Amino acid sequence: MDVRREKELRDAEAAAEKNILLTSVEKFLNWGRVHSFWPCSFGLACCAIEMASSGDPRYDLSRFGYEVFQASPRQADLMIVAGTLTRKMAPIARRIYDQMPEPKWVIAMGNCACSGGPFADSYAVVPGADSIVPIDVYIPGCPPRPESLMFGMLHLKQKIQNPAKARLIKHVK
Amino acid sequence: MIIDGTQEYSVNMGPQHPSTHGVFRMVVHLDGEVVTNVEPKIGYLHRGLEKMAESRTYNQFVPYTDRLDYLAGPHNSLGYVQAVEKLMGIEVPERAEYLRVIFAELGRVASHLFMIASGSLDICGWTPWSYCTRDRERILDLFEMTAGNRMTLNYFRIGGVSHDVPDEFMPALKSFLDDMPEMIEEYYGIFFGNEIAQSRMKSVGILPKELAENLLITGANLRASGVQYDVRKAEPYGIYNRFNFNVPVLYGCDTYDRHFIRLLEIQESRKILQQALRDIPEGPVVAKVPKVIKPQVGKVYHRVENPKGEMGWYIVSNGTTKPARVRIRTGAFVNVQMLPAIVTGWKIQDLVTIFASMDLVLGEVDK
Amino acid sequence: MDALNNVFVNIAAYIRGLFADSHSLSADLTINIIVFLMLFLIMVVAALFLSLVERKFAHWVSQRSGPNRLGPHGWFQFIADAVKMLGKEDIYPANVDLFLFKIAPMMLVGITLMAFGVIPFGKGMVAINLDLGIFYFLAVSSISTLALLMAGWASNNKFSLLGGFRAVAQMISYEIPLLFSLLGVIMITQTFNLSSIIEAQKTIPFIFLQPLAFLIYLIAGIAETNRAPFDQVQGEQEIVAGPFTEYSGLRWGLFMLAEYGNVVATSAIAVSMFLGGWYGPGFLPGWLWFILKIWLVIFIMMWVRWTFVRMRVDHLMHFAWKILLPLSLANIFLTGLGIYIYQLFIPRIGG
Amino acid sequence: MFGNGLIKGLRITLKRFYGPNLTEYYPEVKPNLPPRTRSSMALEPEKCISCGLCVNICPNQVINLTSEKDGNNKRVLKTYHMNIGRCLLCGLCTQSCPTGALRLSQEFENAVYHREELLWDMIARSKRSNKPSGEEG
Repeated sequence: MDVRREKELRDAEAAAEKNILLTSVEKFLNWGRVHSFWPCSFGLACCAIEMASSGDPRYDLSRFGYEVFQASPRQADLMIVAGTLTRKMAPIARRIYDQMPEPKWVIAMGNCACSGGPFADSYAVVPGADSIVPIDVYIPGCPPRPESLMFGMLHLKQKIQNPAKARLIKHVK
Repeated sequence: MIIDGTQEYSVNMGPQHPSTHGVFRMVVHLDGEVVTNVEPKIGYLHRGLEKMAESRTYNQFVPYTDRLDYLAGPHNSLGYVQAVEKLMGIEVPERAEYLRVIFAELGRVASHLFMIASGSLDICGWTPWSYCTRDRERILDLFEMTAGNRMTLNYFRIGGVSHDVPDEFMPALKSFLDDMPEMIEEYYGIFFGNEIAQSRMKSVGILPKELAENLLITGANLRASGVQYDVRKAEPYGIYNRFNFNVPVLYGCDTYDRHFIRLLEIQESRKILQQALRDIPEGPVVAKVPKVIKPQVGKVYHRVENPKGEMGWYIVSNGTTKPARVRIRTGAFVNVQMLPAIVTGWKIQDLVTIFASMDLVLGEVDK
Repeated sequence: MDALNNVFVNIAAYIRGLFADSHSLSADLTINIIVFLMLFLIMVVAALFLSLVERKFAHWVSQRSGPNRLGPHGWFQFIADAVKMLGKEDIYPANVDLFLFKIAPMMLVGITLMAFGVIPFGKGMVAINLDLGIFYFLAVSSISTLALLMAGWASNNKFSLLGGFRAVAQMISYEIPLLFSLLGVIMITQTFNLSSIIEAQKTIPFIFLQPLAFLIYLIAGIAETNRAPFDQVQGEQEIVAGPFTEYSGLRWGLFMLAEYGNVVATSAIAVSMFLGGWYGPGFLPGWLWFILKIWLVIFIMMWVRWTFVRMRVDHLMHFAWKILLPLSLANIFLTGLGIYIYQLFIPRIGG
Repeated sequence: MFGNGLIKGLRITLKRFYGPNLTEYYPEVKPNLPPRTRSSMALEPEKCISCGLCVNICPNQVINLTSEKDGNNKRVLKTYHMNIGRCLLCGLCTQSCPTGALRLSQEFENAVYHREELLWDMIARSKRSNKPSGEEG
């Protein structure tokens, strides 16, 4: 399936759940989800080092409960595409995404993952991970600071708690 | 294949695996827990950097060099800008030379700290990892206050450096150097001196001297195998011949020594940094260079001692503003080939420590 | 203080009193169901809480603050984790052995819960007062090896299978020094009943009589619960997550639950065998002393966990068979000698 | 003696256990970034003379500007777009800027929900901000 279409469908699905009877159950589950994103330890390049730095004593991602990096994608909720996604790596990234259980989210960390970044015109690099996996939050930067990553994760938290908001921003623009 | 009634099987480790430090892939052939063979597969981070250099001017390529070995950005740029300066015959001001040495050595310390950190993490030492990254942050602070970024500095320019350091840099560096012995004591206490860690690493993954020389291993991995070879001493570049420092050598050839020599090198870097701090003169930080860098037709090879090994820059100029060909000889890429040579017969757990001790950065391996 | 001390015992007696015949089948059944639910609750809450304590401890050791968003100082973080896990998709990969794959986590939790049955949390506060209590505990907890092997085999993943094999090798090896280290205490008290063993420690906890045995028990116990430096089974850096690699969502949560439940059970046994169970200075009720002592043992376990690095598989085996086993045998011999000398002298002094 | 190292390690961790924690509480306490930090870009359109030096020096074709000539035959900036998703944040453009119109800023909270938002209209961004420096937010 086309990844853009996939992302739109996922966003619409998240927004539509507001109308259903189970809304308060969903809200409760979402409360749990937004307070414990467990990222898949999936680092590609420079940004992976900043991702690791965000767990160190100074920045301490764990204050939000987001620090439990899981080695197996089966136990992860969040994939942080941190670094340059090359053409050789792209199928593997997609497979890791497929292996993760629903509900799952993707953050593109760094310009390489957002849209190719410095290597956008290289023959070997996928210009933007959103042609491989549907991305929820883009964090520009080269590499983004650990605080930027935290801001991105808090941004994702807002999106999950209020899925309509993310769509709204797009339509207003 | 049947060996003594047991069957070999192969396991795929990577590209997404917690201990491959990025996107390295190994096809591991196992007999029970014992590794019989390893096939390294690289190229998952191949970004075509050498080709990209051909479509960028000499100045524009400088920021890209930081992304090669992203743990020690400054030293890559140092090799590149010195190669271009060699090609054009540019003299760099004194102060800029000292600043280059300071940043290159800080980058080396940061890289080695991260190597020790990830090496301990690979045998489940979370706490040493935290302590090493905690101290690495102080170096990144120094980088950020001067160059403006934590890892990808883009600080060196052809003919000097981009800015002079801010006023608070020198005191901060000095206090960092003063705290360093205490830090090293702590790493030793929690990681290197720990008997369990020693039993994990000592006499594991022996890389004999002859093999290391034959495989063209460079950098700290070679020095841990008993060869006293360092480009900073063998063919001093920049102003490295002015500093008084030793090249640490260990003769154990094992994983422990490959980790431990990094700790010794941090101490040597401290010596260099102290001398640089003492001797640094005032003055301009960038030489008069033409606005458009346009070297004459020719080629140049320049090598530097990157934290990961010997890094060589081969630049061919055809007289235009863009290089005709750039070839990068990276230490990590050559060091990959020692993995299958030394891992046979060890357990899958040792494979992880041996891999960590090689200190690969995939940005440098795949370019 | 007595009322506080016996509050749970009195509640049980009161419930029994509601029935016409306080020892009828229906009364026993009701009590048993309540006790089962209580134990289950204790295990779930303790395990969930422990998972957070583990994280907090890791952060304090590495000079961080740890989770601090939910509740006071982040102490409600584990609720969010549990809620999240409830809402996760449950994946069965293709080609798994579905029956074993599904049953393995439940089996592990069940076993852990069974082990909780004989732990005396206070005077008279034991679910099943077995005469062979400690024997039962060891027998039951050794079945967990099977559950891990089942999970490893059923996942149809090479990393899982390796983890399962490691589990078998490690847990069976460490079972033996674990068992032998407890024998010294049993020789002194001449009973397998955990409550009687605690009663015997009224004057002096056995840690002072059997320091070596306590050390061996602690080491073997850490190994039995698969914690660092003996966490070969799910050595994250080598074999991804060991037998749990393919599990997702709640099933994986059950594994974690059982793991932490096992930690609590192992430390509870350490407390009852060596640290004097519910005995302590009188200003706190006995069951609180018991819980505090459990936390003390858990603290030691975590301290070790976050300081040391993982041992190698073969060193682990050497350590069990060549060091711990001879030491525990020597301990048994010394205990026997001590008892013999004591019995030689006691009639003359006391008589 | 065997075990010395183990005990020393335990001592270090216990010391750190009771030691202070070093965490910077980010969302509550904003980090104090040095003025040279390169986290995003800011433009002051009034200062820009549309010389195009930044466009030329950029290694990765991030900047796209158009200008038109006004009555005095002076070039006036019309649009200024930065494809921040391609940016290296190397700072070469700001160094080349003769008037200091383009600046690096310390604004690091740049995460967005849609890729289209990574194409920054620098003039609109500078208008939206009420700070004189042109930083957003």
